[in-house]
Amino acid sequence: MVKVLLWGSLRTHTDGQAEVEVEARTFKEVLDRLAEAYPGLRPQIERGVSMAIDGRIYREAWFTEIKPDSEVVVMPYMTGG
Amino acid sequence: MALDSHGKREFKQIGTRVARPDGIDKVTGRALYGADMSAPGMLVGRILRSPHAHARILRIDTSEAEAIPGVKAVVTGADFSIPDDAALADISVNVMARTKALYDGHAVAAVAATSAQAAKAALKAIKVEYEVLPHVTDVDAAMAPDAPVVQKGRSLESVPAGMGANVTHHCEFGHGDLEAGFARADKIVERSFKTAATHQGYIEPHACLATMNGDGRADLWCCTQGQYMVRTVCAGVLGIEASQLRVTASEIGGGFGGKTTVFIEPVALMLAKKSGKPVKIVMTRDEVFKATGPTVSTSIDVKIGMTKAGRITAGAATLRYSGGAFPNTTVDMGAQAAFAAYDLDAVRTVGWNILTNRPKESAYRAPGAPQAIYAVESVVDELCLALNLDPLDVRILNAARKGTKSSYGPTFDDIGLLATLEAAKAHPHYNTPLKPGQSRGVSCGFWFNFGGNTCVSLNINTDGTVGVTEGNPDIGGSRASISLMAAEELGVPYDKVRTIIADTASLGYNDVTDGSRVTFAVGLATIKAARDAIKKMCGRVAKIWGIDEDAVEWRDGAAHPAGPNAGKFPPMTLEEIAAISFETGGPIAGHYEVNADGAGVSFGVHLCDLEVDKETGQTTILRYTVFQDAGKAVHPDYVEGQMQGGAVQGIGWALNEEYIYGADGRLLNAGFLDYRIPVASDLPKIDTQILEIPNPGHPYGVRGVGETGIVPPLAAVSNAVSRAIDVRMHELPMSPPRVLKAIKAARG
Amino acid sequence: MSAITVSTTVNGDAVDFICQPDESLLDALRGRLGLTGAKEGCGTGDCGACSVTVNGRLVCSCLMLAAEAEGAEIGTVEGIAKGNALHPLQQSFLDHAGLQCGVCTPGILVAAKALLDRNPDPTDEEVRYWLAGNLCRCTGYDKIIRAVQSAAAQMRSA
Amino acid sequence: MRYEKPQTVAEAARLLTGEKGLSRILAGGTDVLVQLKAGLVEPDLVVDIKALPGVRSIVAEAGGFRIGAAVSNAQLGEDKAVRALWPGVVEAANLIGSTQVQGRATMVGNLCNASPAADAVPALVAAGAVARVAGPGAARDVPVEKIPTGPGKTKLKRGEFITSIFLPARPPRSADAYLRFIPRTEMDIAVASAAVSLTLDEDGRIAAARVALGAVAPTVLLVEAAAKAILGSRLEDPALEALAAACSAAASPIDDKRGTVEFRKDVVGVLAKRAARIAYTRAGGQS
Repeated sequence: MVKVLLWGSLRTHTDGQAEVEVEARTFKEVLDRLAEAYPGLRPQIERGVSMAIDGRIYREAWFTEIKPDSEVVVMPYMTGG
Repeated sequence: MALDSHGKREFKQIGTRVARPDGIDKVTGRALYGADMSAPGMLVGRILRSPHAHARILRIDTSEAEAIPGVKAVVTGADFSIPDDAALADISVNVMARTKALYDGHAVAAVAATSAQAAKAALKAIKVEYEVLPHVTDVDAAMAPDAPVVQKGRSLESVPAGMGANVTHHCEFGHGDLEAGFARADKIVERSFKTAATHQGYIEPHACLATMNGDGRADLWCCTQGQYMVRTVCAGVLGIEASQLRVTASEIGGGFGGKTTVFIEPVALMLAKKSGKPVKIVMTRDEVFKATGPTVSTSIDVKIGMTKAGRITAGAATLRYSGGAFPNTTVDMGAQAAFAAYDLDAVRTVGWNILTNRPKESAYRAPGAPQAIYAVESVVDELCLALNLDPLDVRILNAARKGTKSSYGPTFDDIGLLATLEAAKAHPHYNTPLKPGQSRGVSCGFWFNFGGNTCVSLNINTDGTVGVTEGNPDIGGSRASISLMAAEELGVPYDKVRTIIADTASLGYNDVTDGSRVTFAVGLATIKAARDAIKKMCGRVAKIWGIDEDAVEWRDGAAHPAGPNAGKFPPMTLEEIAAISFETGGPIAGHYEVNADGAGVSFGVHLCDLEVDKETGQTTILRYTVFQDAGKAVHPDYVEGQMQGGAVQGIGWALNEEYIYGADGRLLNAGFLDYRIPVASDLPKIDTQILEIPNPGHPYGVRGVGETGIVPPLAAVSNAVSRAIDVRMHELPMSPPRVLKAIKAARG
Repeated sequence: MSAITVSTTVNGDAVDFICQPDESLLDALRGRLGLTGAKEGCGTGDCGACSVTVNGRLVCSCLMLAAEAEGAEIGTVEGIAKGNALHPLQQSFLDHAGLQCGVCTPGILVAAKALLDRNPDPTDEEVRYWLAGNLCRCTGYDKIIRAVQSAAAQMRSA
Repeated sequence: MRYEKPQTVAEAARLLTGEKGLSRILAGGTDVLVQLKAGLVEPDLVVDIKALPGVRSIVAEAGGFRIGAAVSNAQLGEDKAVRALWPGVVEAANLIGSTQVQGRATMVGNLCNASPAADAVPALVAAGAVARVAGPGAARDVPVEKIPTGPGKTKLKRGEFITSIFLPARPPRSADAYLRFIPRTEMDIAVASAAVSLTLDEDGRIAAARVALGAVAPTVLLVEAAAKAILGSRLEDPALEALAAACSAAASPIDDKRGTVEFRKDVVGVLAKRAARIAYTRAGGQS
């Protein structure tokens, strides 16, 4: 299980939990498990999210490995100038 | 070869100030920008725009226009279908209005004619019947429940029930116990701020040249930050296949985020399709201001608590952003970036996006961050003044550092904020006493930086020279940086390498030039492509020498036996290997494709000295210094250039730049005369100090440097002005009438 | 509208072109003569990207009718270098990174050359005010001023 | 649109009176071409007056100077004699636009464009300059302040145009100055402006003064009360304050994208004070 930190407004879809646990070993599995467990997150996940894994931000990276003790933070998909 | 041991690695070429490969073309007038390309038989394309801020389009009669001699095609919204994808659909509706004109300047029809005169006459002959609707251009007014509704049904699921129809997005970030934090504070300051929409202000207006043959094959030449983005969007909007549309990026005359989307390209393609002839569209400056992306206009509340010693105990902010008539989520980035410079136990930011009858926002250098950080840094400055604390000491005390849980969630790795603050503290600028009437402002700035999809091809030519093919338009000298990285990695002189930017048919997909990603991500891919080529060259040499590939190593531009056990062979240079490549297995090329991650965040600190004419409210910037962490400055000239250019854009934003709307919702200052970007005589020297705290995510430690520089000036200037006039300013720009009013109000 | 024939001199060479009466000199240079070095950044004289000299005087070519060029001597960015030999200003802009995107550069070079032709030893302030009509959005002007001053110093010592 | 470049005043007048549609005079073109580009005017005839005799020269006349209608402001600025006699007029003309615009723009164009914010006009009005109007009939001389009647409007009749401006001779101990307020240091239109022309007596007291204000009314204002406020003074503080107050009181500006009523009224007084000080010093006064 990895702990996944969600940003504040997503918590309305996770019964108010800021941090949820999912069984996942990769970026993609985190998103799939989140969407299954919390269908309210699905629209945001489909629009795109970034994910910070141990401080490094990934935008799309399905196979990026996640260790059980990794810090995983879901972030909005980022664009720049 | 000690790969990736940056910090220890001694660079031979990285960090030198070499001549850029496109330089001579650009100083002789030979470089071809968007409007500089022609095609035989080309038509002039022009766009008709709504004069109303908000109006239903009842009927468009183009028959008279079509009858004008020389007019070869007229298009309206009826010619375009609406793509299924919501983002594409918004772009499609933005480039050509369908049922409603959503802002002053929204395109409603377009013509292609054999001359500028005929095109102009045709625009006048198009009859559009409008039903003018109530409009709203102010972000706070638009949030009210009874505000005119810009677009119905656009709220995302993130918006709680009960909000006004213009509210399309809501977000929230942070951690810790705010109440407890504020309870620990000796002083709490809570203020509201407003910032005007500003335009990227690139000097080159959007321009393109489109052809589309009867068989559906199309070519497009345009100025853009991303030719692949243009291909994806145009193909999607026009319903054609990506392979049939080849997009070539011209030299680009500035972008700053404003050329990360399309405005005229699908229209030009549609006109080309209808007329069967090449069509060139060049925007006028007036169209650029009215119809292309400014940044968001904002309204922000900030509350910060501080102890007498200067430790921030809690910080909170509510941000209301409007990016015009279409939904966007730029506020996400503002809400995440607002407190990024601080190590906080308790922080919370709430963001809202609201529709207004303004043009669709485009990204502008660190989109969303300057406004949020301006508001936070203003309150921090007010607290420093109230508690009689040195503003740099307070920032050093509270600075985010390695191991800090950031305000947006992740824990920071190596970051350069503390080093940057300490450099500012030690700098002669900060230690020069101010003369009477002068004041000094300080602000931090932050940007995430991105990596993204990148594809690089590197060819070893038979004469020992190197060609690098990359896919990101070069806005500020990146071809030089990419060539430098290839030369460094291969161990060949810089002038043996030539980097070109491919069209969409010649190289795989690349994300747009945005998020300060090019030197980082394209650089990374170039280094990896060079290593791929090196591996192949070592393989050839291994065969020649009859030893294992592993027994060959690459050093100083040549293959060497790896250690005494590998055998005794004289080194073979790249040139020697290249010369016999046909005999040893064929051409040698390296490739790398990646969706790059690991872009290190970037921090900057700015110092600004100024004086204010208290009788007119006019601000004069006297001295300005930028401190920024570049990770590793590949080409220091262009790193400094980014720092200086960003600073000056921020100074313009702070002092004079703004979108001004009349009561009728029309833009009043759609030109460089009254949209006042800084001119040379407005400014002092902009001094720079590059810090190099290597980014662990890049082989050479590079961090993006393009965006952070625009973030600190807003507060650095505002804090200095506030200190000069002894009145806290809460609104940007601080145009002279606004400053004089504040001075007079304080006098009573 | 009937077209007008114009005989003029551009960068020392005699040229003839046909233009519309309402056509700007900039449009004629770019569209009729293929000299696309001068750029249209605004069309209203506010950005200076279209700077050329007319009879030695610095002007915005967007604010002049092509018809007015009859008998005049026009100088554009294309005429600054002599063949492949760059003018010291051009070399200095390359050496000091006085350009990023480069779209304002032709106008700035024409304007800076007009300044140094009149005043070989300007102060920084004089350079900044002379170039106030040449907008640059990339550089913050710092390296442009340094490039002009370095070229001026080099030209003085030459 | 037709483009004509007549060689004589009579030919120009004939072209202009003969045109049934809209015509425009072209000298420097820095306003006309902007209006053409924006589609604000669509003239049928443009008459380029640069080939008319005398319009490109500056000639000494009766102790003053006659400035031709096609003299560019750059050319004016290079004339040391005009600058010495009327420094305020020259600095006002030299503030218009960029170096590039200076290469083409003219004072007559600035006057005939009839913008209340025209930089040269307050200085010309304060100077008591006179415009020579040509046309179908005999040439006539008209004080500059009588030419503009409102934003974009002049008193010139059909077929009439200005061929020169005359700057008169000055008594000893005279000088003028012009200041405008703009948000940047260059490239803006004046938000408020003030020109002061004055003559001192042998004791350094102001014996004669003219104060003109720009961008604070539909036309440039010649404010007699402001001149009176400093007459007889050596620009002591009370006189300066009275000057500023008279200017602020005379101003009847509008709110627009460039400034507010309040701002313009305040700042025009500040500018008048500062311009008066400069003119006073230039005239040899010790304050």
